[in-house]
Amino acid sequence: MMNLSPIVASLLVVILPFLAFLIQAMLGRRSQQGTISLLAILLSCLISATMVFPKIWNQDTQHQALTWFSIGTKDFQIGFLLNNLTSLMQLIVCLVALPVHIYSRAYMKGDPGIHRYWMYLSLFCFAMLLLTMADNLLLMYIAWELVGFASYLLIGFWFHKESAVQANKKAFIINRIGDLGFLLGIASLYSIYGTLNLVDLFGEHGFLNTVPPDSSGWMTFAGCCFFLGAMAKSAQFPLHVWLPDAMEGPTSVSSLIHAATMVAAGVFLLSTVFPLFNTTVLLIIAIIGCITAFIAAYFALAQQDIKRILAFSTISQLGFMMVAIGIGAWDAAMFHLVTHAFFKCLLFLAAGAIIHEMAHLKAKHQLDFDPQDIHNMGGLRKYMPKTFILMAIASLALAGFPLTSGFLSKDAILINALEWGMQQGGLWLLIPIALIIVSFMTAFYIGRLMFKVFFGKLRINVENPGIHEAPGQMLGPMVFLGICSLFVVFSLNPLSYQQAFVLKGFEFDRDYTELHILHTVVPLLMSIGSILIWIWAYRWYAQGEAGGSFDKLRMTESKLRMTFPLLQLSLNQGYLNEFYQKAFVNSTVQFSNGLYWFDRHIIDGLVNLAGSLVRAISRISAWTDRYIVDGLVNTIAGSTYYLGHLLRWVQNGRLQNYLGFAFTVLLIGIIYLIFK
Amino acid sequence: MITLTHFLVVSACLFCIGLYAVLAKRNAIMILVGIEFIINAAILNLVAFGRYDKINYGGQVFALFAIVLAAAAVAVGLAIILNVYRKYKSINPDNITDLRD
Amino acid sequence: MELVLFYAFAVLAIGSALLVVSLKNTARALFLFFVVLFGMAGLFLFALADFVAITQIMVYVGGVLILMIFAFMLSNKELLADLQNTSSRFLSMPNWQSLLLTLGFLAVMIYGIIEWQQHTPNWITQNIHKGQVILPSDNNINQLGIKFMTHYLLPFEVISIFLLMALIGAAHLSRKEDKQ
Amino acid sequence: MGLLSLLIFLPLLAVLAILVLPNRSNGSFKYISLAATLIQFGLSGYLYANFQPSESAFNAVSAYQYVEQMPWIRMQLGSLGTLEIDYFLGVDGFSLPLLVLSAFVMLMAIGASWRIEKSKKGYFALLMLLNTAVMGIFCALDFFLFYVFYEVMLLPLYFLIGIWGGARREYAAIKFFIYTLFGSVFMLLVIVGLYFSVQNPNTGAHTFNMLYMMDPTNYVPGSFFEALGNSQEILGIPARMVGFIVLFVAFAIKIPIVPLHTWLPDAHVEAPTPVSIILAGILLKIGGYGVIRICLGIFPDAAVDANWWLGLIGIISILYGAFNALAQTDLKRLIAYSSVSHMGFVLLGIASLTAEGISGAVFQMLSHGFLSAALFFLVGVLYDRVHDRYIYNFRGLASLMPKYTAYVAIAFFASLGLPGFSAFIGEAFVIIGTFNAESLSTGIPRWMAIFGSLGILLSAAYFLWTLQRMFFGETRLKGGETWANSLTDLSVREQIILFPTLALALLLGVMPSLVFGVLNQSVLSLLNLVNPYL
Repeated sequence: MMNLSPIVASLLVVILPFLAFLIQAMLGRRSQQGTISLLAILLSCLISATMVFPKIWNQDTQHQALTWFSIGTKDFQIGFLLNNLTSLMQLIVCLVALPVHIYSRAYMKGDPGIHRYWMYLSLFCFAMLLLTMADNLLLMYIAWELVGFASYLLIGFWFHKESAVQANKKAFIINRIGDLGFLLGIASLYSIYGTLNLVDLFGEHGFLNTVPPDSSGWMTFAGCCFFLGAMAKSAQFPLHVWLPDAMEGPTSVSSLIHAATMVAAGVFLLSTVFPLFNTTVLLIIAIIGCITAFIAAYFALAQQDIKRILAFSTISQLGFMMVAIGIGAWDAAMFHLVTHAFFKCLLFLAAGAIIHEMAHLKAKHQLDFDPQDIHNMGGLRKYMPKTFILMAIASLALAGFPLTSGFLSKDAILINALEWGMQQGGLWLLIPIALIIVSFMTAFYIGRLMFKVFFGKLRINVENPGIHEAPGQMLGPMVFLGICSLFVVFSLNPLSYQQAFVLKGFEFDRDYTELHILHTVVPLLMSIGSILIWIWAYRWYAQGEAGGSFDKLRMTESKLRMTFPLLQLSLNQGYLNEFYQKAFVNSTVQFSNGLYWFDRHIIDGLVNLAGSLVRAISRISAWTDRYIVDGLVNTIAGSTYYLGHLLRWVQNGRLQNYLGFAFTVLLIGIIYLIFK
Repeated sequence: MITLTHFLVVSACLFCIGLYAVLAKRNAIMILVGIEFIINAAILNLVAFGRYDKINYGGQVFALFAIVLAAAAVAVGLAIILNVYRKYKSINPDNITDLRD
Repeated sequence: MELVLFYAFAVLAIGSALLVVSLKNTARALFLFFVVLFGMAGLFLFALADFVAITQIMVYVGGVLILMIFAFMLSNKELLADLQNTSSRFLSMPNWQSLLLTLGFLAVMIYGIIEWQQHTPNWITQNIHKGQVILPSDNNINQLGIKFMTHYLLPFEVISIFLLMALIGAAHLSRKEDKQ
Repeated sequence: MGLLSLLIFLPLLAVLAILVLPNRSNGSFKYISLAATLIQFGLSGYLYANFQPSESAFNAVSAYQYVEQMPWIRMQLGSLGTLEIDYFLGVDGFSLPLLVLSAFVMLMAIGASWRIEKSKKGYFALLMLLNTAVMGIFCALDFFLFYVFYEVMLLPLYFLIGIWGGARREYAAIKFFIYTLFGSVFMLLVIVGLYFSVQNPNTGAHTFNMLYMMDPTNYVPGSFFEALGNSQEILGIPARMVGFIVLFVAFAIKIPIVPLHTWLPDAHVEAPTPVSIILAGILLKIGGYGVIRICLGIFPDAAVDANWWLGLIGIISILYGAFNALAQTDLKRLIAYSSVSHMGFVLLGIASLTAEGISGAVFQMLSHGFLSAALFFLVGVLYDRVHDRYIYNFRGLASLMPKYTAYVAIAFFASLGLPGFSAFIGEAFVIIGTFNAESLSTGIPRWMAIFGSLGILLSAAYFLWTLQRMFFGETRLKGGETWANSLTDLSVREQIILFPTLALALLLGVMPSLVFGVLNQSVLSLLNLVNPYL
């Protein structure tokens, strides 16, 4: 193969999906197979894996930039920065996007708008890859918004579905809040340091703290702004509400954008600008992350929609990553990001396959049920064994079982958090403890999902349900992701996360001391706890009273909810949507209506009042004018008029009269001359 | 002895009659006739004064010119009257008031 | 005798002219106009302008009057009206404004003539002294011819062109318009 | 005759041609206008391509290019000295991009008036007259000449709205006219005041030359607007501040700012589509241009004192316009209010007195010129088809008119500041510049940037709401089948107009250096003029 420099290669990596986007946009309906997009991402993937990542990872950092434009005396550049962080992120995006593309070919087959699907997907890949490699914050912001835009398009892909367009509107607007944060963060950095270039700010390696930690209020502000950006994109509490709704998009999209890549961009951003954060900001990040992890896990407990469970689990895991950043272990966050990308993507793809089959079942028997509701499933293990195995691997990874990648990364975060908490002491220990609880909750809800979907028996009572294994085109990518969810990909030692190559790439000095004891206790505790919870969940859902028929299950669940209002709260996502609707949306709408009323009636009213006032004054003056001033004038004018009328009679068009007048005047003139 | 004054008085009378015709007649042809009277009055003056200019014969020469002019004027005037008649079916100047405001 | 004849001609001319303007019937008035012109020609003779008198009769009587009568007849509606008018009043009522104006002019002119009599222009007295006045014995026609061809050649040519133009113009004006 | 004169008076030739041609050939008027404007656009493009940024001071003639200067009116006024009015044209980095924008928007407007039926002769003649006036405004460097063009512009607009407008056109036209006249009459007073305060250093005569007005040394000592050590006051306000405020109000009405904006929604709603395009695309920019060139150029000292208030007004306009847009049910009115909001960014950027802010403001003007013109055109497309603009009467248009929806979506997203489109660069740099103002201590606090950025959020809200409400979902129309039949997708002509517009917005968003390259030196020299007073 050709030997391209990593910069040129990554330029290709970025450009190829963009070209695919352009070509697909031009071809429109003529290209439905998505071959172009697939080819582009395949090439990108190959280039990234062979020519960028091996040359950059643990080797020289490369940076190249061109002047884009200049304002005043400042130059703004456009360029790529390739270091461990960015090349890793680039590779991950490619590696996740490729299976999703292949999967989509089968999953989206026959959709009337599929040409748009491929177009949007390529656009997303382009923007996401650009985001990973941008060397300055402005370019990053551009890519940041573009991924949001692509996500908007893909959530609203089925635009005639009212819920989908509501969801994409919500997603974009909430992301906009984050974008504003990002923008203000950029503005503060610009006004503090006078540059937006990451190399100028942080040095070539991107994670050296070359910037003197400035603890002034504006640094805190800048940090909070960046975190706000990450909060919206990575769905952190309280801006997480868009992500569950975003599940209205095609499942393949959810797997790529709303599980693996885009939502992780916030974590990536925070890792990139990590040196900027002072302790205040870091604490805020940790606290928010912890709350998010907990609340999302809690909401996931009672959800009935398979995709929503996964969505909340994504939010929860993102919260984990945020905590890792907040405690300063951003390497662990990145590690978890990478592992999570694979297994969460796999979970979604598998869920997609299940939904696909359920939808088939629904269409075939013309039944009316929600194909995404886990209450309608059950016993699918028999029909879809391969999917079951793959999903089980992913679930175990999510729950943090040994031998999976999730075990490594989750332990990394938990152990770091515990070490940090012990260092800080006091109430701060609540954060690692909360994380441990969340881990158990994670194990529970994913276990619930697995057992409800795959065990027991199908709750839709039909003869010969006709559910079968997903086709190879869907299964293949899932197998690939399943392999990537195992420990071997990241570390040869299945039990020690410190051996993971990802973490080795990001070595830096921590602020807290390492406690060796934790490295053995925590994994052990977590594994045992998770297994116990799974057994309990299995007994409860697969064998116990909840394992029965659909009606029975529904009854039990509703009875449960009646007895435990907390469950009701969980199902309704804490009524946060309703609260936002009332508190923000409605009040904004009412405020704007009020303002419009103000505009119409007060401001415009004032203008019109001024107009009427002037008219009233002019009416008075017109009256004065007509009857007083004009009276006088009219007298004069009237007399002039009659005089004029008299003269007008002269102009009667009779030539003889004219002549007569001429002669009269002549005569008078002569007489005057005579008598002078 | 016929003095210059005699001629002048006669021509003044004729001029005034012509003027009256021009001003008062309700027939375009009669107006033309009035104009002829005025011209004739002028010719009479020319001729009368011409007696005292033997060197140039100015009076008589210009009298002749004036006759020619009068003839031309009549020709053109009549042509105009004919056209007016064609257009308005009348040669009464009172009926032709296009110049009115 | 000379003076009597002069007065006779003057009365003839002025009287006829008065009649011309007073008559209601245009046809008659036009014939009376002929009489006025005759009278005027006579008066020209008294001013020793025999050639002018001849021309007057030839041009006016032979040309102008005929033209006028033709024109009058062509405007046949007026002719009818005039023929009908014969039965009513013979003389038209004078228009008082015009009459007043005219009399005013007459008064002014008579006044002017009287004023003028007091001081005769210099050139007249000079010419009388030098004897350069036209005498009844002079050969006027001969002299006129010479003057036309020498001293007044340019005005003569101009006036002929002008006459030509006027005639062409008259012919053009009076032609029948094409119906579109 | 220089190129700028040609640029200005070419449409006037078209006016003559249109007036001379008989009504019979009224089909040719649009071609004449199109040809004139096309040439104009080409010419302005040529000027743009050959522009060489110069580092001269803002008030030096050498900072301007394609300069044409010749005496226009020289009159001895007895004891008042010579009246010196020049025909003085020239362009710099501020006016040149706007010149190109105007020519382009004019092209769009002519394209949009392709199907005008009512009294074509008058319509196109007025349009071309407006074209002349607009070009003149951007080129004039003599204040008197500027004012002449400024007033000439009013007349055709008044008639275009008042005759070819919608149901309440007379009301809207008169409102527009009186509003603008209100500002410009006071402007005239200041112009006269400036005239008597400024002397041409070469001839000693009073002058209307703007460049002389920008140089404090040219002011007559003791005169009303004396630049150095002025102690004149009106009602306790320094004289130069009064001059600044009056000029600012005159231009602010055009921008428009809250609370002087109420003419805009009415004028936009009632005006025919092409006039809306011109109003939004060019007219509003005259306000911003005037503030930069005249308010800042001639009264930099007052501008420095007043910029806090300017920024506040900018913020209020941004938020107020955005909230009002959120409450609209008429699509055109929504876009009109969004214009108020977007033009607030211009004012905020100018008030920041930073290179980033002012560049961002000018960029935002350009971007808004293209995008709002495109938006109004798109509304016009819908209105042409069913004569309705009420948002609630439409739903699910995407299935009926996919191309139209695509264009609308692109235009909406471009307007709400999606990166890659020009509005993003404008808004982002206004925010960055405003934020940066505190570190340069120009007197604009950072919270203004924060509040300003809320406008970006709100713009997303109202545009997305409209998109969702009108275009997505199941197709449901108020007019039922008849509407569905008449709602045909975009015609070729409409696409020919829309595509370049959005392409330009995209191009400027991707390559902002196209504008910044021309603009940058001018911004720097303007800041050099202002900075001594900070």
